[in-house]
Amino acid sequence: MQRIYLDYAATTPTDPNVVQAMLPYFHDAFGNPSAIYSYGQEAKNALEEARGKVARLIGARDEEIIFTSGGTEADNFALKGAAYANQKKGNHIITSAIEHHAVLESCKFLGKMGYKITYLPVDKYGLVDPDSVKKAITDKTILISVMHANNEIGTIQPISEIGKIAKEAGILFHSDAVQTAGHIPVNVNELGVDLLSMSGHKLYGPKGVGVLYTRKGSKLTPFMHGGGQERGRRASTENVPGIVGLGQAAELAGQDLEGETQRLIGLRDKLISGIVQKVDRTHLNGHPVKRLPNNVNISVEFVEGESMCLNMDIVGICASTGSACSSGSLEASHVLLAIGLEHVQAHGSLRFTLGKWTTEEEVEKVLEILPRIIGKLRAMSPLTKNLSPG
Amino acid sequence: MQRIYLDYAATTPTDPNVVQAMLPYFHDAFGNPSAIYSYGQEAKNALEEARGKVARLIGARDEEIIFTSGGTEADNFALKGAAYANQKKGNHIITSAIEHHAVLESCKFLGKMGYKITYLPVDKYGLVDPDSVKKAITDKTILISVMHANNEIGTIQPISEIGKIAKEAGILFHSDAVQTAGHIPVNVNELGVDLLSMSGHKLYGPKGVGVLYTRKGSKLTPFMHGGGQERGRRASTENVPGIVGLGQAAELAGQDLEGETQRLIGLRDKLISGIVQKVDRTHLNGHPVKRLPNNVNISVEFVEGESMCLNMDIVGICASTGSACSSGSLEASHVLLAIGLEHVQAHGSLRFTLGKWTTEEEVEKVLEILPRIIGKLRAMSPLTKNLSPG
Amino acid sequence: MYSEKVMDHFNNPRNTGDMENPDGIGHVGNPVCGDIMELYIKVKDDIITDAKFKTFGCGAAIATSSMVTEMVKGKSLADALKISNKAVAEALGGLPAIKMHCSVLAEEALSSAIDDYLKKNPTRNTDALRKLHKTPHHEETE
Amino acid sequence: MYSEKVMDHFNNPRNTGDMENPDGIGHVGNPVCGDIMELYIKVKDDIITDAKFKTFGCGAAIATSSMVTEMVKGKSLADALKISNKAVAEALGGLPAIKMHCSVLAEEALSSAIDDYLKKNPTRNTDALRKLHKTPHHEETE
Ligand SMILES: Cc1ncc(COP(=O)(O)O)c(C=O)c1O
Ligand SMILES: Cc1ncc(COP(=O)(O)O)c(C=O)c1O
Repeated sequence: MQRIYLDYAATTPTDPNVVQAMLPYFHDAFGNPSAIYSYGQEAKNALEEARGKVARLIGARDEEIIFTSGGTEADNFALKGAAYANQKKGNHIITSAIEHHAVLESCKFLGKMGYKITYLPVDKYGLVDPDSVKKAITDKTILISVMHANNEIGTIQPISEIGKIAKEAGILFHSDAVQTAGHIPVNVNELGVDLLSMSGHKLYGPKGVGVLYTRKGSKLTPFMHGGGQERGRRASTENVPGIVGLGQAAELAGQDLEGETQRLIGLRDKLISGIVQKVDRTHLNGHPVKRLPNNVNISVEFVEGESMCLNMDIVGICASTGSACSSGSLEASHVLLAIGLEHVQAHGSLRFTLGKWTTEEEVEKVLEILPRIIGKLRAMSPLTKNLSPG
Repeated sequence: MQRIYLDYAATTPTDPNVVQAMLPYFHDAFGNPSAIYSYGQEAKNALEEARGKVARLIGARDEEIIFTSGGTEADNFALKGAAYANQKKGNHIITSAIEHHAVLESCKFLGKMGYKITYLPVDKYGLVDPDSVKKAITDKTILISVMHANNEIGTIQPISEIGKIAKEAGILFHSDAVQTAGHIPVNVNELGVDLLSMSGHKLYGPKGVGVLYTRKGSKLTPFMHGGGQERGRRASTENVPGIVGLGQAAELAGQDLEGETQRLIGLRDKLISGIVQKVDRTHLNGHPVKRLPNNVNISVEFVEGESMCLNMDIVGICASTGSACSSGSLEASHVLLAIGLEHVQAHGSLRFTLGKWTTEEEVEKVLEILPRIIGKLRAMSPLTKNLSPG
Repeated sequence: MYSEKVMDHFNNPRNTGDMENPDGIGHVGNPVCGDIMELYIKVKDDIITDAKFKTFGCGAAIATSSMVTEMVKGKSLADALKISNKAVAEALGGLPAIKMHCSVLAEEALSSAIDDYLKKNPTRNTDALRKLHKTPHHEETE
Repeated sequence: MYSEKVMDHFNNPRNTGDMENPDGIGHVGNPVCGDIMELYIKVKDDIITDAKFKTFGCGAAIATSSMVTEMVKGKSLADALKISNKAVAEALGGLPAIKMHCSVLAEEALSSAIDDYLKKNPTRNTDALRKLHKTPHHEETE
């Protein structure tokens, strides 16, 4: 069975070019970059080359790039690192209600440690209002953290506007760019961020490696304590193959950003309008235009998300849902609830995220199969009482 | 030039078998293990298989294995996780003066957060006295952390004895086994540990992946906050290829532990006695018998370590030193100072650590070359005034 | 994630759809959790002669609904009330720990349908059966 | 890590070893930091005619010692005292940031040797030169 993968926001296959670039660093140029002998220096050079490639992708200086073990660590590092380092200045953090769990759970933890957290609401499209950020600032505010684009509904936030507000107020500004770096233009200076999170496996790099961009001069307490790696900012023997892979992925991502964006938007809009036209009582979640080029998030009334995903999996289509059942918790997606969906609608959401190997045929296949699946499930739904299925 | 790598304690080449095992999980079975569709479940199965392999190596249950990004994260997680989770019980932590920086720096951080840390001294061989652990315990003690074997001088600690003391007192016991797991027998029940750290790249697995063993029932606050991975104990998309590699490495390591140990002890002792006999004013650091099979640590009087390492590197021999100069700090190794060496001796230390590709010829080559290097450096040392060089 | 049996009942659910004039209707679950089940039964002489369901929910919710309607057909009300969530899960070759609540829901849907029947037909055996019904016997083991 | 020039001076250090009857000896560094340098000079008519060194220290320490002895030969005392650590580092094609302190040490070893000479030969020019010596001019840039 030819499988159709449409969950690129969950993880991407590592690009074969990236794997190729990584391979020499496992067994041959395997040295510890801290070592002074040849093997160590070879690894160190590879590390620094990768750092340069990542820096170039986001318009940063090399020394502002700190490699981490992924997006989650970058978020934890940003939140906790800023909180601890600025303890004397204040204890108030502003974030949004629709951040990734890596940010939200870090905030919850900091909340228990005595920090005060403001979770800004979003509008029905998932947008944070920059004015609400401004109003939330107090003289105790030490950090603002608003994600660049949301991983579930794809809404792109007005980061530069928030960046200006943060800068004026002299407050550190962090943005989780895990879903945008390598996908849409990300420039740390244009965005006006001090801290920015990236993750390798979301841009065709390997899993288990990420980046926290740290603007020169930002006060940050280390998260990972130990040896002096990453100029004393992040301990642990560097994951050289992973970092080389991330560097290679960053370079590749920068090469045809604009062309790929246009291609994906075409496929995305075809999928959105196809579903909404073919299946009644379906609704697009997120912003129609301020939206990731690869994100389709649809609520299908009367049907639960996991059951749709499972049915799609049976015929080889891989997609995800914001329904509770798939995540082990009983709560529906906090993002879908935050944009005002009822629980039952949130449980009935489907997310398709497209990527560099997505073809028009795949989109057409989904448009052919999905209505049938929905029809079948609606026929056995207790919620369709007054609706003719399909 | 054929290089001779004798710094296996810094990092090991990834075994080609391990790389082979990892490869399918980059581009083909690349799924996110949290996903319910086929790609996700394939990755999930690989993850759980690797978990089983690691568990078997150390006599643990599968669900007690938490994958991390390395030894440093495992140490941070153990120390901070235990400290936060047991805040109500107390605020006192006992550790030793010769722990890895990942433990010591975590302790220093916790010290700033209000915890009290006792750093136990060691004897001239680097041994912690179990009685000193017992004496240090107060009714506020919530964690004891003593490493299984030291990464610099190779001394193996009396962990089971300390484990018994911890158990009697009802105190969580952590051991950093980064240098022992896969190298000498490690059984969490025989050692009596509740928490144990491992790192992939020290046992022919990949860099950027490690393990915190967590005995069932141990109270631990997560270190990496975010999604529900690792049963809610460690967030972030799992590094599937890395974890598969670590699993494979653990399985390989278990296969010929005894035979390899004997072989390495033979080479180790040949190297030690060779140096000490050929070059006067050289001394073995660490315990002569309670010692890692692959560790040789020698102090060479009148000569600084980095200059010896650099000279060796010129002829292709890779070794390390406890001298400050190589690490960017100005301090000599805290371990060598803790066993009572003068600064100048500590700066004159050399560490050779052997591994599975080390041959007798390599050892002989070192024994041939090293005395010449020492002779050359001693001839230009201001400390050799009254000593005939060589 | 799911056993073959679960996937079979999920992919080809038995006894789905409406029932004309059911003797008892069970309605359980709530939108917050994302599982809503309706279970319909026909009863004759204290024997369940037919059962159908409609379910909004995940794979496990659909499979357990399907399985419980299969298990219940031909059983006496008393025996039907003894069907535990664990028995449903076992009949499906097991469920992931995080999905055990779905089997609880199936058990509850069944007993709620029987309860509904008993309310409407209060003549025979009612008290004993309702007592049986009230005894909780499901287990949410991990 | 090190430039080729550094490695050359490290591997083939110039002017190592003892000097018979040196006119000035500089002794700097300490065991705690792991760098100890001794620098010997011969002086004739305010000109440094020869220089030698002995160093216990890392690659950079040895290379900077070697380089500074090279640079100093044939220079007047006044010019020698103007040699900054930065000049030494530059002559070596640069040093890693964490090794800049070694070049400082080399500069200090030199001026300490000159100081020693001046103490023993207090007749000529001493005050002006000692003043030059006292002016700190090294930079520990990152
Ligand atoms: C927006 C966002 N932030 C953070 C993360 C966490 O990244 P990682 O899985 O690399 O830890 C993800 C993906 O899981 C994400 O989508
Ligand atoms: C004893 C010990 N603990 C912890 C670590 C840290 O492990 P990692 O480099 O995987 O973070 C090391 C090695 O660097 C070590 O030798």
